[in-house]
Amino acid sequence: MEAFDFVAPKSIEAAVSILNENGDRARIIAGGTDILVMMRAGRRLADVVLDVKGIPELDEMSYSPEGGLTLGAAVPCYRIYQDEAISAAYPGLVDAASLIGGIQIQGRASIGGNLCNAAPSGDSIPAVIALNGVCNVAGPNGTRQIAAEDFCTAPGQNALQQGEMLVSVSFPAPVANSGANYQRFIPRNEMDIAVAGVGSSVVLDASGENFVSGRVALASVAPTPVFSRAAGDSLAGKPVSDEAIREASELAMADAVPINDMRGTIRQRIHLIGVLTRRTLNNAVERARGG
Amino acid sequence: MAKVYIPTMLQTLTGGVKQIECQGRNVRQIIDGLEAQYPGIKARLVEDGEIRSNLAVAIDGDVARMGMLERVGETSEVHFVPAIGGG
Amino acid sequence: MPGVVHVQAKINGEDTNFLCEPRQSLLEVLRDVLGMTGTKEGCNDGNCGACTVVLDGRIVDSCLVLGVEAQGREVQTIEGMASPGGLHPLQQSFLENAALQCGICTPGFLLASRALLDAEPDADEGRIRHWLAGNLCRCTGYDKIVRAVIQVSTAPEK
Amino acid sequence: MTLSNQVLSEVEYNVVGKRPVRPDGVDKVTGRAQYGADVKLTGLLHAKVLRSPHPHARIRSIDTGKAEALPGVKAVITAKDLPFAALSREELGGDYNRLKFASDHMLASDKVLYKGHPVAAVAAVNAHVAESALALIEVDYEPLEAVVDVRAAMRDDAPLLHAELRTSSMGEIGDKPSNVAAHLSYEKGDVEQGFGEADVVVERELTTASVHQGYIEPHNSTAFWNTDGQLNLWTSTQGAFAVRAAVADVLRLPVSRIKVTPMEIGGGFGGKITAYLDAIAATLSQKAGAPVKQLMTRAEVFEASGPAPGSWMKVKVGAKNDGRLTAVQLEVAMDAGAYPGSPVMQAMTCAFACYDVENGKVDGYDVVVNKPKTAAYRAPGSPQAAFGVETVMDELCQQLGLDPIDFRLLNAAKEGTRRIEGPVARRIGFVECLEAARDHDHYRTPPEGENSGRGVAAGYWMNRGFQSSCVITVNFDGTVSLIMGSVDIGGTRASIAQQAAETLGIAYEDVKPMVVDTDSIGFTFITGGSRTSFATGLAAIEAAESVKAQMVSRAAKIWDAAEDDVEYADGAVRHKSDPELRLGFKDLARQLATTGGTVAGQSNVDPAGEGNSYAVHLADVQVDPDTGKTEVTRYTAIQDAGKAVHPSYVEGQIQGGAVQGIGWALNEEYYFDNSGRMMNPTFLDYRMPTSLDLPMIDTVIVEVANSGHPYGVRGVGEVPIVPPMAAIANGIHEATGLRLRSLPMTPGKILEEQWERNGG
Repeated sequence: MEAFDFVAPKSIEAAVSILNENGDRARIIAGGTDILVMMRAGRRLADVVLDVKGIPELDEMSYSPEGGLTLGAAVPCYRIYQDEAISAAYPGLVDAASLIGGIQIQGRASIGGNLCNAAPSGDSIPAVIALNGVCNVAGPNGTRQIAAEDFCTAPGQNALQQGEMLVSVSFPAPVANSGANYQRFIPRNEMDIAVAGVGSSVVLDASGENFVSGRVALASVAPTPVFSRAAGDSLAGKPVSDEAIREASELAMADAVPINDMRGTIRQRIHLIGVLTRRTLNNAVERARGG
Repeated sequence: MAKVYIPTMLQTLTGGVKQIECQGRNVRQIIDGLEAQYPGIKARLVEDGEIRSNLAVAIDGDVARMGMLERVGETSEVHFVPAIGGG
Repeated sequence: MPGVVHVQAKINGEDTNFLCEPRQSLLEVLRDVLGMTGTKEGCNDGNCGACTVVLDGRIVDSCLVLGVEAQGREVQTIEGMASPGGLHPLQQSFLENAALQCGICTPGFLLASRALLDAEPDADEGRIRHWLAGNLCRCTGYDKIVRAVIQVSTAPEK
Repeated sequence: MTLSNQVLSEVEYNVVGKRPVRPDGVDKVTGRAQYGADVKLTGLLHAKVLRSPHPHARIRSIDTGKAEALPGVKAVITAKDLPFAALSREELGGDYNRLKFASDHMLASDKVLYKGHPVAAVAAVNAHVAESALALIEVDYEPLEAVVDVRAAMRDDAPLLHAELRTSSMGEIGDKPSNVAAHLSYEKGDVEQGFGEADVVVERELTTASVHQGYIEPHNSTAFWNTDGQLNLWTSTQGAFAVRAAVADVLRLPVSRIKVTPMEIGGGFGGKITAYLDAIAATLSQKAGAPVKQLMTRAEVFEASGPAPGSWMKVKVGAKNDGRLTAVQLEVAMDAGAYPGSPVMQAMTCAFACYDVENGKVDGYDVVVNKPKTAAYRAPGSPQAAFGVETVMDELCQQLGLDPIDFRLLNAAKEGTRRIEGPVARRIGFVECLEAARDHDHYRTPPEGENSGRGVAAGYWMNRGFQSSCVITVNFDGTVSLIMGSVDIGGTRASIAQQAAETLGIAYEDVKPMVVDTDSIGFTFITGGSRTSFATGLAAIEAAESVKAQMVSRAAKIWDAAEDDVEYADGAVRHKSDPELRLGFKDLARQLATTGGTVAGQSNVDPAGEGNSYAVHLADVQVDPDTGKTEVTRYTAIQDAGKAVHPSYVEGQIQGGAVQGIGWALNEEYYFDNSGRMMNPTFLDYRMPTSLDLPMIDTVIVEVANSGHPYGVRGVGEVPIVPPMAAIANGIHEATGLRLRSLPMTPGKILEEQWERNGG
């Protein structure tokens, strides 16, 4: 790895100023589980590395049943699933947080880092999209919000502009009769990259028998994680049924535009999107019903 | 006399004979005996004075430790087998 | 050219000062700067767990931590696992259960196992297998490692 | 001991067969054991290797000027710095090809033959500077078409790796250059006639992918030249003497000028026999005048150390309706990687060694391709062959409606069975293994769950002897030092110390085993081939016998008795006729100082009489029909160990080998892009099993004593990797009805097979 300077700014302003000065020669380290691997392989270069874990807003996790969840961009995965209230409110997020890497990786890796890294296979991103996550961004011109589904723009690229950084991700408070689930397919049972992944969330009516709305997002089947709006929208107003879920899964499959590579083929991946959409929707429905 | 098994690939040199009795107290003498009966066979088994690197000689099932110098008993079976290493 | 940084950290309970380049990983610092070679490198990209250490109470892959990130923090390594009075029960159990062959993954497994049992003393086989999935072992097939951890766990099934 | 690990013992000993704590254990659980990467020397430089990005290319030129000028760089070398470059073709004569291959394997001279092939190396003040220097080396390549598939490489129009390589057919050399380095053939009986007599014949083609041994410790080497011209190497190897020989060969040095110290080794499985780094580190050290340490990265381990070969096979078996085999045939081609030397001959020898069949024929081809040169991997060659043979046998059983264990019992190799390549089996334990499998609770309980199935497969490894040396010295406190040259990978310090203790009749704890460097012990072959507990064990036994004889002599001196009147029994020396005269080992040891000094026993062995290993594995699998993913839900491995010296470590060998086989079966493979570049050189994408992918691996150790060893020891380390792939394939068939004929049996492949069966 080439030499670089290390700074640990204590405020967003300080961090933004360093980022603005150095452009893409400044790199942020939160959990480090992706950036250090990429820098070692020469796929990212940096003159200066910023450790943002000391910035209070990035290290903070706050939740209230009314206001929802704000997750600092550098909060490591384990803190999410160790928090009982958050685990109970966002099991769909916990699904993703508890399967990224192994326990060691979860001790460092963050949802914010996963988003910024913008890998097509990023496990937490479909979960965040399905949960209506919003990215809170700070930059030289102040702050702005970006919907999670708009955050990743290409493999390894995100919507952040020069000098901008991801501060946190906000999730609306879970509404009544809602549920979410993330599942991925990997050949092993752990420590693997998704061949395909699906995050789904649903809102049911009070009877638990009808869909009010749904959101479906996909991993590893396009240059970025995909928000399959059609799949989620197709559920609205329909009774909960295998038929409705099958139709949604077909729409999700239609939104998948994968490639053949060492991790899977086009046909396999589209097929798996169908399987996983069905499985995650069924699981989300079960959770929405309090199961 | 030792009983020598001719490898399939060398049976063209022996006119299809698969087994012969051969006199010799060690592998070298056995191979010389073979060569006397079937000229050309020695060159196929031996390189630079030793058994070819991908071959071994088995005497009664044991791979010869001493190569050309390995003792051959009066009634031994002699095979030319693949040389094997392990992992 | 960027220079070296002075870092203060607590390592195995001892206040420790060291100098390192920002690009040096915690793994490099432990092994090359501090001479603590009990922490092993297997892949240098967070996929084998051989370099597992405990950072502020959490197990991490030290190859994916910068040495400078240890500033003001607490690091525990295999060198601190046994006490002057003797081996940790997990170390003893690994020995008695033949849970190591080549031994290169052993420090990582021991630290990960201790972290698990510290947090969940009654972890069962399923939990142990899940927790240790970030540590690769190629010699044992995990059977004896999992058994060694079960033996120290207070889980009812043994 | 739980029932999940059974030992079916025939003979009990005092120390052999017990489960003591290993001597090196405390160092390994406390992090104090010194592995190769842990070596520290004053003024140590760090080396990095520049490797080819191309799978096949001609090197037009290499310019190292800028790298040499980088501050902190102390030496840069290319193939021109190796002695081969200075030797003329005439000087080398018939040795030309062999030495060119050996030298070019270390550092490529005119061509690179695989992605990762070393082309230059740098020593610098630290690894980061060395790495920066690599980027400054300018290599002008002329890329050439590459071939990585073994069958494609055999075609007449395939790109040729070596202009001078011709096929050797048992000494007959082909008339034109070829990627086929060798063709071998063995035959027994008359296969045409045998197939003619068969009621059922099954013939199938199968393939397997390249896989890696996957040891967790990357290769490493540290070199230092003393000013007197003595080269010191500290390295991670399965054989210090093998490293010494390889370095002497490439650097044209007498072996006496090289001392190799084998450090603790973090796994090998056959992959740490080849010396990849030592000659480079030595050459850099010589040029820089300072010690040089070199460590491989994980990617380098995958791309530039030896995987096990990919293979293609055609298997044909015929049987009568009653299940009796009439003929068997195998054609197998294995990729050797960039230079000749695949284990295809082992594959040929092992393929049908489980079966007693009158008519058989095996043909094998050793083929070079643009991959790293293959290295040994646990029972090299046998697992691929077993995948082919044991799945086809399963299909035969299915067609005949026979139970797979009954079928194998009917046809089992046993004492007196003549193998296809000729030799006759001595006392072997295959039938006993089959019977233990048949009677096991696992086999008598149906597999659990939906979409599940059970597979059975058998395996064979011949085991090996080869040379070993041991020295036992008696300390005055009655302990003994056991000095050996066999590197300890999986607990052999313990198993050899147990044999010494058993022979001397003393406590295991009183034996202090140590592994030493090449200057401190006689030649000892590698730790590999399942030979160490057998052959080095024999050396320890012989050294112990020598100690016993000397102890008898000392006691005779003390008692002023004739040596013939004194005997050694149960760890003591006693007078045969005077019961008053008895000295325990420790008591006598205390008197050695005053009776002529210490006693030492030394022995060198090169034993025959290795006992062959057989194994039978039972695998229960569950296949998710939606995703094609296979879970192994229950697994039992049954194996004849002859005598399990340390049953825990025998179980460990069995479990570890079985799990490597499970990885090979389901997910592990070298994945190449269209141009022949490996795409997955990380533990993330080269998917070895994790703890979460496996059940407990139950074992049954069968003990059918090997007559070639005093305690009946056979080797145990290799054969456990042989049956798993076929056992799992057969289980997948029972679960899904699909016959997978290509390894690995990934979820994607299972889905494809399902789609094909269901009409696309």
